[in-house]
Amino acid sequence: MSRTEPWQPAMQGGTVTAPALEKPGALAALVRRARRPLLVVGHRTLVTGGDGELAIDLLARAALKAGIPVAATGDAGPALAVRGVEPAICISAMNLANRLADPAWPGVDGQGPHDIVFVAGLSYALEWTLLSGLRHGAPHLVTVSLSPAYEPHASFSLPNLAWPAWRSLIAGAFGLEEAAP
Amino acid sequence: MSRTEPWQPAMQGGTVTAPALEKPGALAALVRRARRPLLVVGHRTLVTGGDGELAIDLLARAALKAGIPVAATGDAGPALAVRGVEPAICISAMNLANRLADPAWPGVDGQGPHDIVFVAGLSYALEWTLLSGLRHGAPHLVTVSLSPAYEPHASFSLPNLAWPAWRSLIAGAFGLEEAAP
Amino acid sequence: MKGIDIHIGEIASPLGRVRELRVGIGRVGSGTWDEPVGPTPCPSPTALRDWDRRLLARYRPFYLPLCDLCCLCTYGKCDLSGGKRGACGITLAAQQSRVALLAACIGTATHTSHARELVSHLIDRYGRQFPLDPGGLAVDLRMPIVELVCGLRPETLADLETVLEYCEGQVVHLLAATHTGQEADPIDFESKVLHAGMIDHVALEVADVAQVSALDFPKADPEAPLVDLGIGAIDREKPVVLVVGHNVPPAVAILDYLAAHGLEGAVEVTGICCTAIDMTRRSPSAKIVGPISWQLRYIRSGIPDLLVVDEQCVRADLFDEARDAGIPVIATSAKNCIGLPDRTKEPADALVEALSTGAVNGMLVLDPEKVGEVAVRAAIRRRPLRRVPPSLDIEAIASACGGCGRCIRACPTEADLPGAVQAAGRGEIAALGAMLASCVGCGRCEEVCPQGIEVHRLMAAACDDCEVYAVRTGRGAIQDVEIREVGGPIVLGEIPGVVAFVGCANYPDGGREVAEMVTEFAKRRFVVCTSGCSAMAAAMHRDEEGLTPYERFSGRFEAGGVVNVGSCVSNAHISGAAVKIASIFAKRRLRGNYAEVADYVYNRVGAVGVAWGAMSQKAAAIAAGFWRLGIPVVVGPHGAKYRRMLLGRQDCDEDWMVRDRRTDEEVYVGPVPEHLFIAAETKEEAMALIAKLAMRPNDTSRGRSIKLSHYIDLYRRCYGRMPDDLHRFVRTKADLPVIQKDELLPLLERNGWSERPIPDPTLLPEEAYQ
Amino acid sequence: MKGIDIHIGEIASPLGRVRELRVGIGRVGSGTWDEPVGPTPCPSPTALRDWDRRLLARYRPFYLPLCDLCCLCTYGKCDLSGGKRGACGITLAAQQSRVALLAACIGTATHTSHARELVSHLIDRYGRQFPLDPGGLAVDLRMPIVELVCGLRPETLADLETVLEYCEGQVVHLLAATHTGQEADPIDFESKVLHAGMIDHVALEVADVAQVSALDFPKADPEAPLVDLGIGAIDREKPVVLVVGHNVPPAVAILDYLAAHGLEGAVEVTGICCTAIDMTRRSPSAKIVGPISWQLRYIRSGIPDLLVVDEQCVRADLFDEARDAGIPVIATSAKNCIGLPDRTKEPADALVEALSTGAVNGMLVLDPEKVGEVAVRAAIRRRPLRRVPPSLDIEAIASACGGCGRCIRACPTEADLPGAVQAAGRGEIAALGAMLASCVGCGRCEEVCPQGIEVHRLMAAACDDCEVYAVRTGRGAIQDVEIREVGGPIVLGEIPGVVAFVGCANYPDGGREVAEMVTEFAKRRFVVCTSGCSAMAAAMHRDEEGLTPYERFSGRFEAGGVVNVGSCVSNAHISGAAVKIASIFAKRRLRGNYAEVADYVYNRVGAVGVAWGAMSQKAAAIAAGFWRLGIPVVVGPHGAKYRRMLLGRQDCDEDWMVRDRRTDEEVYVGPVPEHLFIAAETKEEAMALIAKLAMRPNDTSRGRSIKLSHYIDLYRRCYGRMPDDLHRFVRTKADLPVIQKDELLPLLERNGWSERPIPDPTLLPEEAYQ
Ligand code: SF4
Ligand code: SF4
Ligand code: SF4
Ligand code: SF4
Ligand code: SF4
Ligand code: SF4
Ligand code: SF4
Ligand code: SF4
Repeated sequence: MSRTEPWQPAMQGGTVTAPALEKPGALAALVRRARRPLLVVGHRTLVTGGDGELAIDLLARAALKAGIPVAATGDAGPALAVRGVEPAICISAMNLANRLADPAWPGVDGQGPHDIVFVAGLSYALEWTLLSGLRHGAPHLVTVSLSPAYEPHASFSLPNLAWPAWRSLIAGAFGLEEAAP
Repeated sequence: MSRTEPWQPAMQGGTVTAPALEKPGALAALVRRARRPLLVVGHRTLVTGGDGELAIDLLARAALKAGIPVAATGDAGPALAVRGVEPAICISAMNLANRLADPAWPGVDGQGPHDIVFVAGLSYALEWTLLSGLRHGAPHLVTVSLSPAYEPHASFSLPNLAWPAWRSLIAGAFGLEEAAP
Repeated sequence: MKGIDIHIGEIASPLGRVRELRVGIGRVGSGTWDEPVGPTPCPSPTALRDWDRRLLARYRPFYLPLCDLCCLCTYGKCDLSGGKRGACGITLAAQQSRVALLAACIGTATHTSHARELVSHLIDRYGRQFPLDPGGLAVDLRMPIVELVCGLRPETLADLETVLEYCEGQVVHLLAATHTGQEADPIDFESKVLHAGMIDHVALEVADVAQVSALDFPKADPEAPLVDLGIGAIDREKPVVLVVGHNVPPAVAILDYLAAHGLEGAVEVTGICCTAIDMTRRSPSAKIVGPISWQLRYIRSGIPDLLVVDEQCVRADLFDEARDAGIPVIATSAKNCIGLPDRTKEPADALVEALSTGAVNGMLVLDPEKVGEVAVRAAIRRRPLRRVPPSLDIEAIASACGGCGRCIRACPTEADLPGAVQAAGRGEIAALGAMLASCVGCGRCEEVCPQGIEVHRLMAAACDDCEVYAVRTGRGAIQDVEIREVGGPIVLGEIPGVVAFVGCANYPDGGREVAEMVTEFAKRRFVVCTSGCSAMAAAMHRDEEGLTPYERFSGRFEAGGVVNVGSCVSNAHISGAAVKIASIFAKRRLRGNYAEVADYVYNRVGAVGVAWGAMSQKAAAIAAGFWRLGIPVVVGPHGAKYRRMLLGRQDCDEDWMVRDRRTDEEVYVGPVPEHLFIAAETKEEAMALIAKLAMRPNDTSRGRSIKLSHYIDLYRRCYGRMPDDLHRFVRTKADLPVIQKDELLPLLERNGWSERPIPDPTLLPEEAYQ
Repeated sequence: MKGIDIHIGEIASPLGRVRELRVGIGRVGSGTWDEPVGPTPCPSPTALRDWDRRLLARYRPFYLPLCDLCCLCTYGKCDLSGGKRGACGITLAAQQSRVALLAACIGTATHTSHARELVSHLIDRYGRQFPLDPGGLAVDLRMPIVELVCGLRPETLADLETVLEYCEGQVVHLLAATHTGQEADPIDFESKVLHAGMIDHVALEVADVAQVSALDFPKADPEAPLVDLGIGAIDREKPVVLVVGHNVPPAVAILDYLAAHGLEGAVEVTGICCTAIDMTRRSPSAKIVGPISWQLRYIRSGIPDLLVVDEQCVRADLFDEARDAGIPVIATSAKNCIGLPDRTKEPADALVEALSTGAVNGMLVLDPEKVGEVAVRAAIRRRPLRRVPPSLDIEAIASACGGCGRCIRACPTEADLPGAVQAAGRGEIAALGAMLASCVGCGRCEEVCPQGIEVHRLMAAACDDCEVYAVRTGRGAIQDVEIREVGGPIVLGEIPGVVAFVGCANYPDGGREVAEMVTEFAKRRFVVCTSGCSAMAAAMHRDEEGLTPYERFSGRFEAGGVVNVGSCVSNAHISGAAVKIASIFAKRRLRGNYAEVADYVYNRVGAVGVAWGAMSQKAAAIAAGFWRLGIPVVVGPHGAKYRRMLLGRQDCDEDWMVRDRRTDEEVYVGPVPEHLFIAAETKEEAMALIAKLAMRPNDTSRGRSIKLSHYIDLYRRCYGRMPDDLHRFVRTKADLPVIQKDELLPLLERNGWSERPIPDPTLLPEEAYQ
């Protein structure tokens, strides 16, 4: 599997494809650059994982560490809450994306429009279409796919990654201490 | 311009794309490997060029040097003839491609099916569709685009190249002495 | 009126004979009907544009391009990304709407063509003057959608031809708008999508009323029989015929041939997809195998002795699969000839001989009656030759898996196939078998495996699916009396909503989720409707007592009923029920009065469509027909691939103003319903959405408080907290669920909530009212 | 028959009034006609499947996928490359055919919808009983295609509605077959494509006969007037109206309003695309600007004071461009509402006011008569306000070009734009201006330029296009007497062929090539037909004496004639002429006798269609209509984007056997015609192909020798040598061109040639003959 072909190879169709964030540093730079970031966490963060750890565990810690407000979609909300992250909003992904496409939408906390949106854990096809919608409908927004599956429609995407590589990339980018959970 | 995006960026749509022949040696290896090669020369070899030299000049010399039979399409036939290459066949490109797609077709000289087809000088869209047709309809065939425009549907393609780079790649691959014409 | 056909029949005219006959009579109904015609009988594509634009101003398309490119004409491909226009000047947004229109046209054409073939066939068999009777004495308003849209009240099969001519003309107009260089505006494209959807429901109603009437299906019968569903229900000792598709005449001919020849019980007639449902409406002895996703596994099982395919949702490789399994095929539809020789005109004996000796693998027979005879006789002769497929050494095959992951990356449901296959390779095959439940049977995993492992086949082999479920067969229309009983409670909001689970089987996690949602909402005393593949999926679920929803809940259109209307074409009875509420309960005139009635349904009837596995262009058209009536539709995550959502912005107060007909003032009513078309990520999210989308401006406080309590409850189950938008749905304190009032009031006040009136709501200007 | 409408009018019935009226009468023609009906009146999609499969066994599809993917349903995207099947089981080949069918359906729907709107409008204006009269006394066989396909002989406008109902029903059936899970076989898809094409020509004939009859266009008139073409022909001092599109009623209303108010000559009425041609058929004072490719440059010129758009081939950004140029727009078609407010029902005064004061940029007016008045009055009032666009500093703008090459990589014609722009930046602007001639005006270069250079605008500014050309306006049908005169020479091969240059403007090198080909074949005494954009392109070329082809050659359907039949819908007269040869010259029965007549045309009438710039789905449908009649079509290189060719294998002798009706034996006839659909790379190659494809098995030796001499000549011009396939075309020595006999015989003998008989050829079995 190439690291930067769509994770579902048939999900092609763009002339512009996301640069892959191969190194933690590149992702960390985006996190630093964000003035009004948002992290969207979907239900598949509850099924992706390894060695007794789930993607949502890492992402919750990342959100806390970086101080990024979180939007929970699907049924990720309660799982975030038990990990100490109270979602700024619980909302269906499409509804959220539609608001994000409005450059005047004041964001999940009403503090002003978001500039960077990190997305993880929707099903692949849903994340793909949502990022396509934002690419076309929200040119003012930088989108970053944090799922372990390459998303061509994002502004930036992680490459296709197996769990250990994904784990270490996220941990490295957000500076999470490497203590096993 | 990326060297390996379709020369017309919109002409996408394949899940498999041609490896680019970046070095003369890679092309030369394909030429060597061919048992029943065919070189297809289209009309745009008469308009592509630089410094008073045309693509057809080089390709004619290449065909002679490598001893590859030539199919002339469009109106390339007479121009090849004056360059000392008597085309094995003059035929419209689509008609030729349709025959190539038949694994039993005995080739331009009746000596048996071709195994590798080098193609150059159709208009981009025509070459693109023809190579797509061969990719799907002639899986037994290796196709190589020698046009200076990257063709994703070929088995192998030259990258997008400006004239001087194209010239030196062809000259290098076919071992053409570098005397200016 | 009878005089006319004779009169015309006598005239020497240049028209062809058959056509002339159809024509002379097809145009007219008999009897008188003096309801005045509304403003838009047989509306053109622009006649309801104003209504559409009002809806679409609230529910703006959010585009989700599947492709930056357009490849519709030879100027292309054009790259429309980054705001670029194509060579014809089109934008990406318009292009997405255009493709949506194309899909809606294909869907509507499919139903219209289906209806046309059905009506022609039934006229051939039963005569032009055969009366329409979808519900006996229980149904006076026979074709609410046709009456609403066309302003016609058909009485005979022949009258339906007039309706279909209208539909055909409209589809052609709409399709023409997708041509390069026609419509430029995305919202105008969307308006045409809505028009296509409206026409689609007309065609659906024509098709189902025709077949219910002529083929004697259950007529609006809440007690339609329970029938068997599942491979386990099949007596494999008998000869087995399998019918796949949607257009029931060949299947009916099979059943009729059996009956006429005393062979009932001697041959198992089994079906997949809507034909399966419809043939159990003809005869409860027919067996439903399952929805569309069962094609591969059932054919590969080798059980069917003969395969009859009609049209729609038929796998394109069915013939190849059947041939490989040693099963001869009869294709029966002009729309799916599969390259087979047309042997319609040959004698039945020759066809039976050819099929049963294996002289041919298949043939095309375009005469349903002949199919009926040939299929039965050939299946009986094939039975002794049935080839039981060799049992697979699952462990050995699976052990070749290298774990490359190509299968999961090709799988629409993103199932963890590599893990399951590798486990099976180690001898643990149960997990692999269990995955079949969430498999849509598409076969893509097999296409990509570099080891040549037929993953789906392996899953099927690992799973012993001998379960038998009970499903209530399609009852058809809703009775007028049922409408009279529930119309008030629905419009007042006291029944918390009507939820219809419709459409195909592109599920994110198998039919299980549909079954669970059906049960959940029935328990909550919504009126639950089902149709098509969803009706079948809903049956594949048992409660603690081992009952399927159809056994547990009543088949009445009532609070807590689970109402299987029938096959996909029966969906018209769901939209029809909403329209009938406007007519029977609220006495609105239907005839050619679309906008007023849609405005009524939109503001007052808390109906929600759920197409959890929506796959097809037909599903797109059906959904659009609901949208134009103001009925929101929720789809599963794959529904995002329809390329755009129609989403409201609850946070924009100005979007939610309506005119109060009592005061003629513009008043805020809150975001009800909040969206017209939305994909949900998970079942839990869908349920919270459904409960919310069932709210309507017209809800009484009692009704709203009931709806809110369901919403709050399902929202909390999904999100683990209180909804943050309650203040938008609560008009007065009386709207609050009593037991939660103390908890909720502070929440509202924190959001600056204040009381507001409950209006007599309309989106339309006064002059639009009849 | 007249009695019927009254009778029905009196009946109280549930049908809507307007519809009822249409219906009661629309079904019947008057008069008697006793030709027996052939085997396939109003054929279903499968009725001619056997004929199609015979054709397609010779001309097998060679697929050229534009995409490995299918994205038609939510199972997708599916990757069909490498032999993989989609989630519905479809193969890539079937998918390509399916998309081809989709395109053909869109094209046929567009013409059918166009015909329907035209007929409805003309009935409104001229009455149901208005007689059809496409050619006065010169035309007895008024609608050969309708007679052939439908078995009907319409006499009034109302009769055409019956024909259109048939077309609409067929389009809907065919479109339904594109739904997921319908047809599985590529050849069956292709057969449906041919059916769509046949229906398309029916719709074309209906549309053109209706408008010729009711709007008093030239009636089969070889002397149809020469009219002006070119921006230079426009008197810019006058108010200028521009009409863009295909559906002529608004344009006619404009001309009629001018005439009724004594304003002829006071307002310039100019047009682009087919409406332009059709309005000069109404009034030779109207001016044709040019084909589809002229939209951007003409609007940007600021010359038009008002823009009226109808439907088809209208740029989607026309409204934006017009607004930017200060030109108000009236949209007139339900198919292209452009998001504009519908002001149809407001009084004309208000509309004139709104448009001429600039209060609005545009509006939708769905009443052609009102458009006629409003457009004229508003244009007159706008004239003083015309905004001449500022002249561009070409050099300064062009000098910003960085030579990045994005423009050429976006340009469909692959024009060397960077070189030309950079030269212009150095002050050499001529080259840039000259490129306009080969520019299709798509604007894609402008969309991609990172410097924001509007390349097309710059080209237009660099080119002073004040030329005026003469084009013969559309004459309509071919007279019976013309057919009588040329029928024999064509069927015997003594006229070397009929070549029709049809369709759109997606040219590889501008219209120039079409013009040159027209001249070449007219000089060679082929019968040359033109239509649509190609008819306009053909005019933009002068010979040494400064004459355009229309000035130089006669307008008769004769050897060496250049026959502009009219707009795109007039293409039916070209296929109609082929059919009329079978009827008038060969006395074959037409009525409902498609296969026999197509077999006749295929084997005997040396006609070739050339759609050098074929762009649209309409063009795809038109081509398919020719194919089903056995008439091959050559397209330019972009035509490969139609996704498949239909190619013969001249090297496979077994493919070229026909039955000799005299002996009932299978005989070899050589590859005539060799292909049914092929894209040529260059004009020279196309000409050699055209000459070759004009050969037919039935050619007499004299005819064949004439045809061979043209083929040899054009082949040598292109390829610089003798054709290598002459032995396949020479049956006897008498077939050889006399003066080349000595040169050619040795060539033949080298190929093992021997003499063979000239049969009475047919592809059909005996029983297919009437
Ligand atoms: S329809 Fe328009 S956008 Fe699509 S390929 Fe044609 S020109 Fe391009
Ligand atoms: S057949 Fe089942 S497991 Fe295989 S790809 Fe399709 S849905 Fe997934
Ligand atoms: S594609 Fe085949 S080899 Fe690869 S993981 Fe799936 S089953 Fe195993
Ligand atoms: S629209 Fe579909 S078929 Fe066309 S290029 Fe895109 S993915 Fe391929
Ligand atoms: S129509 Fe078939 S091939 Fe196309 S996306 Fe749907 S399932 Fe895949
Ligand atoms: S407008 Fe003309 S020059 Fe520009 S891309 Fe189109 S064809 Fe080429
Ligand atoms: S795209 Fe613009 S900058 Fe680039 S070569 Fe063309 S005109 Fe010059
Ligand atoms: S010829 Fe083609 S481009 Fe021209 S007007 Fe007709 S359909 Fe349009």
